[in-house]
Amino acid sequence: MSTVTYLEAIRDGLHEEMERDESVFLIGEDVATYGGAFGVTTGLKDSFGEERILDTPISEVGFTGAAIGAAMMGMRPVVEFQFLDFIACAFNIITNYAATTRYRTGNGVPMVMRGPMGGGVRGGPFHSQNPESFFFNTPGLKIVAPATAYDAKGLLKSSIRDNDPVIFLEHKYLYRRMKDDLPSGEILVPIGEGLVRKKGGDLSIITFGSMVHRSLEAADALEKEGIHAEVIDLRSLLPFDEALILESIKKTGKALIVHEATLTGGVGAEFAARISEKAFEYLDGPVTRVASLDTPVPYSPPLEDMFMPSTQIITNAARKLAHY
Amino acid sequence: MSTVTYLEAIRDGLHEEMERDESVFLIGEDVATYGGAFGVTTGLKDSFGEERILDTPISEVGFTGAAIGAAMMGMRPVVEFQFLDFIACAFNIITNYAATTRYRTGNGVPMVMRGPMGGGVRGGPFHSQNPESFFFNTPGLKIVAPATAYDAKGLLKSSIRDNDPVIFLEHKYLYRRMKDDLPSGEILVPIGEGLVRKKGGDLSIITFGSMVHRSLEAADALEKEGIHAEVIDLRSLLPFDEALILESIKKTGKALIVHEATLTGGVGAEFAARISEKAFEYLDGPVTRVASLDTPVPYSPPLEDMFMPSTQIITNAARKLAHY
Amino acid sequence: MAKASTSKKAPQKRSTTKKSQARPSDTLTAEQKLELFRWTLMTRKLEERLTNLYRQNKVVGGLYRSLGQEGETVAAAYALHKDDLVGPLIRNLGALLVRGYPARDIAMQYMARGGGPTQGKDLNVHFGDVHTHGVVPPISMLGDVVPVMVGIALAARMKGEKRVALTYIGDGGTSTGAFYEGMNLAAVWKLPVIVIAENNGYAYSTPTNRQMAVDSMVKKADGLGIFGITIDGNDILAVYDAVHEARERGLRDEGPSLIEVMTYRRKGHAEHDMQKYVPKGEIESWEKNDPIDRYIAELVKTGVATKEQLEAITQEVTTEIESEMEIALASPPPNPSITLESVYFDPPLAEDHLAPYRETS
Amino acid sequence: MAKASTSKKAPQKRSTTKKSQARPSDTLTAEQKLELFRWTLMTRKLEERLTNLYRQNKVVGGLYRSLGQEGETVAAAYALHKDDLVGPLIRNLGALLVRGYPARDIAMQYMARGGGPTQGKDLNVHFGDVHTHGVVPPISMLGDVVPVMVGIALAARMKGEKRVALTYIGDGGTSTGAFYEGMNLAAVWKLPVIVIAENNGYAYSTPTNRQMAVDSMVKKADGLGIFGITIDGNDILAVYDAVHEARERGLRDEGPSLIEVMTYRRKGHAEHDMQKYVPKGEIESWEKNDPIDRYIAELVKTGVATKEQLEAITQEVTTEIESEMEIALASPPPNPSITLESVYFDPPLAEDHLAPYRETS
Ligand SMILES: Cc1ncc(C[n+]2csc(CCOP(=O)(O)OP(=O)(O)O)c2C)c(N)n1
Ligand SMILES: Cc1ncc(C[n+]2csc(CCOP(=O)(O)OP(=O)(O)O)c2C)c(N)n1
Ligand SMILES: [Mg+2]
Ligand SMILES: [Mg+2]
Repeated sequence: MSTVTYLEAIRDGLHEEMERDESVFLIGEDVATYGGAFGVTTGLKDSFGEERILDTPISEVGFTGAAIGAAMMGMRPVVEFQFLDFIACAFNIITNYAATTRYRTGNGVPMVMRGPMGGGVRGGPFHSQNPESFFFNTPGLKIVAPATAYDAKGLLKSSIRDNDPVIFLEHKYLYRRMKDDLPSGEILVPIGEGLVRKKGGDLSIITFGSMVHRSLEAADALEKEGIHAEVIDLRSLLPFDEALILESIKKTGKALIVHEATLTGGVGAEFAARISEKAFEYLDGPVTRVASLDTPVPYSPPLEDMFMPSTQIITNAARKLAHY
Repeated sequence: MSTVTYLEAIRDGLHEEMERDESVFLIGEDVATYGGAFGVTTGLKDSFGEERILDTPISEVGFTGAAIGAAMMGMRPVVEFQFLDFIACAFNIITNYAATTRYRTGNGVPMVMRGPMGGGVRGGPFHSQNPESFFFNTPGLKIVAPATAYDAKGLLKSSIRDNDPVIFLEHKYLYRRMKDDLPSGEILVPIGEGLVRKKGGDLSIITFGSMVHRSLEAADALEKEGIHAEVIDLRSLLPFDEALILESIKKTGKALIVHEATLTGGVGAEFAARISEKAFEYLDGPVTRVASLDTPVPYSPPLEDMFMPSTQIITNAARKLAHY
Repeated sequence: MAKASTSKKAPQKRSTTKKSQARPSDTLTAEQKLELFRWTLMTRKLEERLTNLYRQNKVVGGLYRSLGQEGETVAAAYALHKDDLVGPLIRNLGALLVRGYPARDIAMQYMARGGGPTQGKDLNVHFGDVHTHGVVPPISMLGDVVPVMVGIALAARMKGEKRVALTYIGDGGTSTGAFYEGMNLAAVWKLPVIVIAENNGYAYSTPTNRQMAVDSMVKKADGLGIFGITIDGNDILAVYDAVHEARERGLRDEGPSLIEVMTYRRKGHAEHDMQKYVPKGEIESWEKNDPIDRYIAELVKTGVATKEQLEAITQEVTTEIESEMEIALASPPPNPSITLESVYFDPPLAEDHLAPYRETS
Repeated sequence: MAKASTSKKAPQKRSTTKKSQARPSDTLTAEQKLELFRWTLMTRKLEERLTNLYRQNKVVGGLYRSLGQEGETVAAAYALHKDDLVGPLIRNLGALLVRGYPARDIAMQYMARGGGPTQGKDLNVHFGDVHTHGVVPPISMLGDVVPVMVGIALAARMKGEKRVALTYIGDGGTSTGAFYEGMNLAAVWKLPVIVIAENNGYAYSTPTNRQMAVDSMVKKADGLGIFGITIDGNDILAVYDAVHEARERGLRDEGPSLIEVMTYRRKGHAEHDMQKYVPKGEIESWEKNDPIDRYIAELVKTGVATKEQLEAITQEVTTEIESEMEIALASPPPNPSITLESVYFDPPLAEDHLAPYRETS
């Protein structure tokens, strides 16, 4: 057992997989000598050399494309975007090349695309985004979003071993704020499996990433009022654990979906749509969503605080739904 | 009155707006001399010269960026993507530059991004996409999707006059298949307003673009069985006409959402989510979606036909919902 | 803005080796030189046959010809070794033949048949298998194959394998950021990537001088800090030589090469393109510079083969294509049941979502 | 892959004009030369003051310094005319001062105050108004400002206005496809776009020779078919001259210019960067090549001003910054109510979606 942060868990996961499998390598801006903008890859160059930890020119299409080519040849590249906002620059080659190649040719492109995402750190419009929805309508891609150090490590290792392209969303707000006691043995969290973080019978809060923690806070607050919320951490978004969601809704009859990305077109809409189609008979209240406001991510603290779902807002929405 | 195709309606709209407003210009690959891959811009170079109809090198980031810069200066550029699949190459500069500039600085970027999209023409994975969902979670953008020649012209003219960036989705399957008798006066279709294409009380089919026509066919078929479907053509996706949708659902109690993009993460999820939150009390059946299968767009006719929602499948889904 | 003009002269340079030095192609056996002839000819004949099928509405979608450019495509692919990798684009059908794909595969792709390499999921030359044929399957978005080839070369280096990665790109494609970012990576990492930059006068309707402000794509190589050369793309052995040398440079860790081949797209962008934008006489002038005619003359002049022998090969090729087309035409369309297959290695995600509505009414 | 080494010598070239010819900067009045001094100094002093505020936790987020590069930024902006447009990036704070934004604006941006030009919606130098100040607001994604400046120049040409568009880009930024696509457009269309390519040794931790395979960015200009020149970026008047000439070329419809300025980023990428990757002695050697020190020496030597006069200006600047900071510090944070404003020209789309849950519990 050792206590590690979310950030260290990712680094450890990378380290273990690179040791286990020679075909794993890391590619991105300032990942080798500098160890990455947030220090996720600190020390990896010392362990694995510049041959497997590659600093690149500033060229998101270039190095993502190179990862695709290497993956075709049987390597298992891990691509770091310095901030995940910059994955937007590689949107075309990811959705059109990486995502379609198995379907078209039978040969897949196993690769992981990872980097720091999310708000709450006063990063402004271009260093705070939640890009999951951009890729959510592209079959062939997988998307995971760990909320804890344990899942960060376990999902990263599974992503590296997965045979298809996986977008691995690291929430930078959690990098140093989340810690877990990790067992020394192998940790593997299967892609596609969610988890009930807190049991409850009055309503289901369906969430992932940073919002897991605010949702749990909200659930704790409501507990004191006698409202028992079940909190589901999806962990994977594509594919997501529809069965777990439906099972919970069938029990509670009420669904509150919470995410940090903006509301309109956020992935929460898909969860809501599935619930209202597949658990219609069980619903005792409107499927409710709490998400950031439909604006770019503002920078200044009072604005960003207004923009993002607070624990208070989640609590209020959950209470309202519970009393419905 | 004159009968024009969907494609001609777009050309006429461009022509009228360029005549009306000197700041409107067109930029894209092979739009001048060749008149565009589908001939949408045929003849415009003769009318307005190479100064206002600009052939570009193959550089989607370059010419989209140039349009953004020109728009900042008070011009009203219309960007053509040869196929709208290639808008993916400009994803970053559209979502990060065009979409955020008004919010950040107060000065907007009025521009239209248009091109042929959609399947059914055996275009394969890279010439058939429905890209609306890629941009649907980006506040600051607008998205419209005309289904008829009338709306193509009216929405294009409104898009050019709009003060913010608009993605204008032309369905290439409709280019020559759809015709309308257009009045000679000015046609302007407001962005954000949907339309009831067919009235009915048993269920609401909410759709847009190419699927409007299949949905109407389905509704006609059901009529003979005594099932009266109301067909709503949203026309605009961002913003979309939530009020019209809710009004219809309050009447019919049942919602069937139909679109051509693939299911998971498609924009239909958002409509479903809004309905299940805001019309919950009125629902008499599960909110149902019919959309393409979660795969890249396959090329061969039997595969593409399997992939896309057919009139038959829409009919079946609507019938099932009506009988719920 | 500058006026269009595409009447560029094809330069006479053939390789980096001096006149006096031996050229790599000098060591080709007569058999090999005839093989080169055979593939080039087969490219042309196959495309002609496809045009025929297109007119019969048997081709699904568009048809893209390489008429006048067959030589550079084939010669470049031929100069590679078995272990090397090649990423052909739409106008490089010939490279697929050189790499061992039978004509039927290409025809079945074009006709959207179930027996084709992608089973009808993707179209025309959009296929390839790095493991079985050393061929990288392209996508339509121009430029993207370049960084992918860089990754291929990178993977080979990481595994300690001596392999080069070659791709083709049009004059138009070299305007893309993907081309630039990919080439820059290859340049900085000195990877054995070879790019055949096909200066064929046009990108769709856009002439080369509206595509770039340089008068030679060698300048693009200079701008990247890599080796660049312009050669006569309709001189088959010159292309062979240039690629052979680029390959050796690559394997000596001297980095990528950009080989500009001066050639001409004698047909429109696709079969539907009427080429109205082409100045009068331009096509005709390039017909006189046909790569196959020139190669035939060269083979005869250098005594590699007689006209009769070449005629015999032509007959063989025609016969082979006919029997290939028969096989292709006999292939049925794909079974719709494969539509949901192979999106992932794992089972499909949403297998069931239209199933409830599939029962007939 | 090549080893890192950044000990490049700054070349001595100053402009395209021959030694014997008059240099554009020769015509600057003493007043103008002192104005140049003033802006350069103010850039340094303001950034020092911001560092101070950063240490006091008053700056929200990161702080990016241009220490050692202030001269090139200011001189380039100063060489423009009032009607021209400039697109500064993060290390070009000085350009904003030249363009008339008071120091308080930058400070309020850095401190996320409501009185700043973006009212706290965006950060640091991410602001600008083409209409009031001729400043193009950048975004973080490197390279993207380049095609946007191309569109600015294009719009000016369409309107028949004689205006040039200048932006800056780092050595790292020139690796992006956006840079390449934008410059290629400008090249083909011969638009008056000027790019100051700042070769400051690093992109974050990555040295220039791991960023590109060319030893001079002039080669990138050659690769695009545009004018390129390398100059000493710490020679303020040399930068002025080069931009002045580029501007004239642009207005003569001779197309874009790429001006590589050799300089050095003496601080880390941002304040938190400890520069462990920098070889010993490198920073110190560049301290001796400080643009302000050199300019002071030049002003004194050429009799434009005495040391005392320059000292007086320095005092003035310091005083001005102090009063500016007072104003900035007095600005309150923005009112949360503006969060939903100005997403569109039309009213916000989903004004109400969290409203029902905002009532306190
Ligand atoms: C990124 C991108 N933009 C646009 C297109 C549409 N398109 C297909 S081929 C073509 C012209 C290509 O010209 P060139 O690269 O010179 O190749 P050639 O056709 O001459 O062989 C264009 C514009 C595309 N495939 N990809
Ligand atoms: C497209 C993109 N990728 C990555 C980044 C992250 N990033 C910000 S600054 C920087 C280094 C920039 O180096 P350079 O262009 O040389 O400018 P300098 O910092 O030296 O002024 C990087 C990698 C970014 N802003 N944009
Ligand atoms: Mg071409
Ligand atoms: Mg730099």
